[in-house]
Amino acid sequence: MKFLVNPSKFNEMADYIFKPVLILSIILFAIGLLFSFYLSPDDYQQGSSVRIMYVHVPSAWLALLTYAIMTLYSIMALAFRIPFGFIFNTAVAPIGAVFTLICIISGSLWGKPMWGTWWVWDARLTSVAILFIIYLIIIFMNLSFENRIVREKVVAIFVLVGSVNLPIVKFSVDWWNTLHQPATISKLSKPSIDPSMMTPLIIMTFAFIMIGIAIAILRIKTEIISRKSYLS
Amino acid sequence: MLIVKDLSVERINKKIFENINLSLTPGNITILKGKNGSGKTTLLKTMLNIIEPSAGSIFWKGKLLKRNFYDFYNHTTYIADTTSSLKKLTVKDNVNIWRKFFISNINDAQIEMALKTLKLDNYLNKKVATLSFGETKKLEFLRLIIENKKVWILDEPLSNLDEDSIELMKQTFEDHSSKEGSIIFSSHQNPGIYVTEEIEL
Amino acid sequence: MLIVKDLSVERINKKIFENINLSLTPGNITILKGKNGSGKTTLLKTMLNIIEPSAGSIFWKGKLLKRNFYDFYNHTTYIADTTSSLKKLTVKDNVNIWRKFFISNINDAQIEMALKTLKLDNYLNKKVATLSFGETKKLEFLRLIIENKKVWILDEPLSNLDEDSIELMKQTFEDHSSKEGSIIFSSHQNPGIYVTEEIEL
Amino acid sequence: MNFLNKIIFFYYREYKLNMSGAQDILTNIIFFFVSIFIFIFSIGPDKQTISIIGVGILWTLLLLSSTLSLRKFYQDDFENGNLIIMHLNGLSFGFIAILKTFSHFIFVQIPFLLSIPIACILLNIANDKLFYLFASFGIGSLILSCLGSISSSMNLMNQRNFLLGSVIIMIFSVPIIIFSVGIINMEESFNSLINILFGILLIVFAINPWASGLCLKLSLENN
Amino acid sequence: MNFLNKIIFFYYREYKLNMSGAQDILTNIIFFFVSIFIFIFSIGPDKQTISIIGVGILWTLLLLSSTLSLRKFYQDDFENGNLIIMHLNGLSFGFIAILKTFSHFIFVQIPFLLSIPIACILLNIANDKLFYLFASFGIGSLILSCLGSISSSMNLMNQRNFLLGSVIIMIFSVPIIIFSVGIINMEESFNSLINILFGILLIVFAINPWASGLCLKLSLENN
Ligand code: HEM
Ligand SMILES: Nc1ncnc2c1ncn2[C@@H]1O[C@H](COP(=O)(O)OP(=O)(O)OP(=O)(O)O)[C@@H](O)[C@H]1O
Ligand SMILES: Nc1ncnc2c1ncn2[C@@H]1O[C@H](COP(=O)(O)OP(=O)(O)OP(=O)(O)O)[C@@H](O)[C@H]1O
Ligand SMILES: [Mg+2]
Ligand SMILES: [Mg+2]
Repeated sequence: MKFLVNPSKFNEMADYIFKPVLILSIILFAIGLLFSFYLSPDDYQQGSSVRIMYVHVPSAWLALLTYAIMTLYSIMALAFRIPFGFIFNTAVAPIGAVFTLICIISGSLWGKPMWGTWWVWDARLTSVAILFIIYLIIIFMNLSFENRIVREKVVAIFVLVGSVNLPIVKFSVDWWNTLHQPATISKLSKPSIDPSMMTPLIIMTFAFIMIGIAIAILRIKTEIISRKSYLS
Repeated sequence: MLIVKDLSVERINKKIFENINLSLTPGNITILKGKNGSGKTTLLKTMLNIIEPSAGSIFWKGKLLKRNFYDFYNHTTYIADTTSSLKKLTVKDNVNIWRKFFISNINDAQIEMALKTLKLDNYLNKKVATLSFGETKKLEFLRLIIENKKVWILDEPLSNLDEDSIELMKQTFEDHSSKEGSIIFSSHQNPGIYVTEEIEL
Repeated sequence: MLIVKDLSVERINKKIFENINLSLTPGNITILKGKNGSGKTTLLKTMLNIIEPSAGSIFWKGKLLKRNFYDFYNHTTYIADTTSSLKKLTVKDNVNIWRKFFISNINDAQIEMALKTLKLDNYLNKKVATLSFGETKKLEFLRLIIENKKVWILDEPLSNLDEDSIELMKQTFEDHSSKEGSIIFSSHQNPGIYVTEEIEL
Repeated sequence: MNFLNKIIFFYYREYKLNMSGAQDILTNIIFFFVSIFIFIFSIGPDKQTISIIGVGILWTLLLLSSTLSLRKFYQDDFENGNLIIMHLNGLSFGFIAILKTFSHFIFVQIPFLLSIPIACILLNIANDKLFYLFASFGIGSLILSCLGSISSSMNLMNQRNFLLGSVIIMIFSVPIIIFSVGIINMEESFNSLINILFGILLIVFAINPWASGLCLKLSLENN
Repeated sequence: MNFLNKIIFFYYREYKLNMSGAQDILTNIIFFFVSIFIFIFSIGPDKQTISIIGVGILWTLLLLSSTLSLRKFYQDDFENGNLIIMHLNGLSFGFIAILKTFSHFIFVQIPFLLSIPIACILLNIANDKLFYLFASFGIGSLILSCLGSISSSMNLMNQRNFLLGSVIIMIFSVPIIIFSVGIINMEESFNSLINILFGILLIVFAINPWASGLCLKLSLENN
């Protein structure tokens, strides 16, 4: 598991798995799209707009997951002085931002037919919007601070502080009575969703994960190259 | 008292200078010479513990400067290559602020004298922004008298001054060194100031 | 071409200088000397029609400068005693902005040459804020080449420069004057620059 | 031709100064949205209330953004001597004022204008009001830019009475803003009202180069 | 004694500086009142709505205006070398940060606090809430000053993107604002809630000298 913290090991591993991951993600995407558009049923309440779910939910999950991993890496980088954590933060933040954006856009597209408006100020939507802004701030910090050492530390601290927002996103639907769907799929007990909808959802989720990994590999590699001068 | 040993400074992985040795002892006047960009300002700032050296060490009264810098500051006046007086305020306000800030034990008469020798006495109620370049610079030298410290670290004190003022600086320097003060200053030419050491960067 | 006649300037009812006469003709180099606060900068700014004289008049190509100043500006480069390069931007950005702003017909190779002689070629991608004092000043002189005008009005161009750079300025001045350009500059000392006229304020 | 070039490169310079990259525009926009968030958080998520005060929020933020940047308007160029250089390069002070005003409009106000549609979604402002909003905002922000130019050029003169002047100019923007806020809720008479706003714009636009130019000249002379 | 004197004269200096730039303070206050007018006019004469959202508006404006003045926080002293001089005069960077934070509080936030009573009249906020407002505003604005100090010292290392600092502060102040607005409407449990706010203040207050001081040191080193 050393490749998770060591740049050169990571490079070796990345060369090894990049192509399979890419191919897998393409295949999964093709199957997933096929399922979600043709092979899954309309919802009896929501009609065919339910198909937005197959984009919305995976992207939402990944947005959260990405941030959670960034938090872990920030802790590692700050507490255990593992520079790979800084590299990871810089490389992955834009990916998380894109997932969040997809989640928000698909959510609003879904919200128009369901709730009658693009946007309401309920706790989940608001906290996701804040998540998006946090991602953007991280990206801009990475772009604009000149002193690298300070920049990396500041960003890592910011990621840590911002992680307070994660549980708010996740549990806001349980804590407050909101418009947004409470957890139906990711409940710890038996998910209350029909298997015919579950299958494409799972496939799409894996497709998103694979795409995310592929892009992350590319970005981390460039990030490593740009720091060659002082990474051993 | 201040001893600089084998000092090297890097900035953004570029060596600015290497292995500088110098010492400031009571009564000596050191001139720092060198081309533009050779690192004079950098050296002075490193001596003030503002810039971290990449190698070498600086000692003040036998201890590492890093551990002891507030004591060093207590004995040091630094005048940078830019002026620090507040442009929006009058000369008087600036002088008052300095006097209070540095808890100076200089009395009014001495200040007046100094202003007179610097030929700034007519400008007391003028905003610093409307002084001429050289006058602003001379105003800055008032801090040498107000702070009344032993070690003077001056960055290009002589540029932009007219001959009279340079003559005045010369005397001030000699006076200070005869009172066991020590001076290090950077300059591109030396218009006849007596120096005990010359360092070429 | 530029003739200054009996010029006097007052500021807040205080006479700065009186009855100055001078002229800038092609090929001559005028040095402006005087104590700090004697009005050198004021005189140069008055010649640029930025400060109103209290008496006397300035002529450009036979006409009153007041009526004709845009034509004068077309032939004039002014470098003030402070630097005008944008500190937040890199050297390259600054050079590019100047080139475009002054619609300069200087080509890339010439600029590169100039940067090389000024020893600034290594700093192209460095922010001006991180250059040394003298380097910033030298960067400013690039405007002389970029603007490529006949009349140069320079305020204390030689202070803060090292000897090599002063030598370079000397040659540049002589070169410009041999090409029928005219120069007026203020300075506190003259390190051997050939001047045709010396004005003491 | 030469003159046109100068104008173009004036803006090239402003662009370089204002934007060391597209990120600054984006940061501007983020700032805008975060401010909206803050408003919503402090006011509460009630849809009804939000849509009532939405327009007010937008105007406040517009005002904020122009006040925020007032300090930058001429100060930097004045202090580092670039104002003189521009003038020596053949631009009259009045013309510099015009160019600077537009530069302020482009680099400070436009990013705001561009984000209005999304802001409308967030603030629950009806779509059909968008046109009215754009019209009144476009004109209003240009007015603010002009007033900003006048007041910050007055600020350059370090005499007391001019300090007061710049404050008075700020106060002057009150009736204009109040007027513009009102416009949006009166759809029937919108056209005639926006014409009045337009008239005000023409007046400040005509005064601006004259007043700012004079202040610039005087402040350079006294510096 | 010596040390106390230094502190006193630090504020003497700040006082002189701020008074000479009084137009900045005035601009802030004008911005504050103009914005209140904007809201009143955009809402119309409906007193009910105004008094509901009044507190929220006050908080948002407080926040926005403190971001307004962020640019001045350290920038001037950094550029003209006074930061170094203060340090050489025996004040550690962390301590300078504390002093500066209070100076910001005194010269930027206090004028605001003083204008709250008038704002309350305009916004129809009941008189008996004034005390709660003052208490929570006092603490809240000190928190904002601390956050402002941190972000603007970070900005010294980031000459490109001035707004980023403001955005960061605003994000951090979201919870504070939600919380403080809530406080005022819960009069029974006011005391315990204000203690929490006080706790937050202590935390940022403890972080501030450390974080700002580090940033100041590093930015001077790289200048
Ligand atoms: C812009 C608007 C929206 C945003 C920002 C948003 C955000 C999110 C997020 C972050 C999750 C993941 C939560 C988790 O992992 O527990 C999620 C899940 C979900 N969202 Fe949305 N959403 C939006 C609109 C909608 C709409 C309009 C609907 C449908 C009416 C919807 C239905 C769902 C469903 C069914 C889930 C899966 C819940 C689960 O079982 O975990 N969302 N949304
Ligand atoms: N804006 C102003 N208002 C009032 N007086 C001024 C103003 N600017 C300069 N002065 C005064 O005019 C006199 C001449 O100033 P000037 O800057 O021309 O001197 P200088 O010869 O360039 O001096 P230096 O050698 O120091 O540059 C000085 O006494 C100065 O105090
Ligand atoms: N903040 C900085 N970051 C990177 N490089 C810097 C920085 N400051 C200065 N330098 C570089 O360090 C070198 C030395 O600068 P320094 O200011 O010490 O020179 P100097 O000897 O004082 O020159 P001058 O005679 O022109 O004042 C220069 O090449 C300069 O470009
Ligand atoms: Mg230097
Ligand atoms: Mg001068």
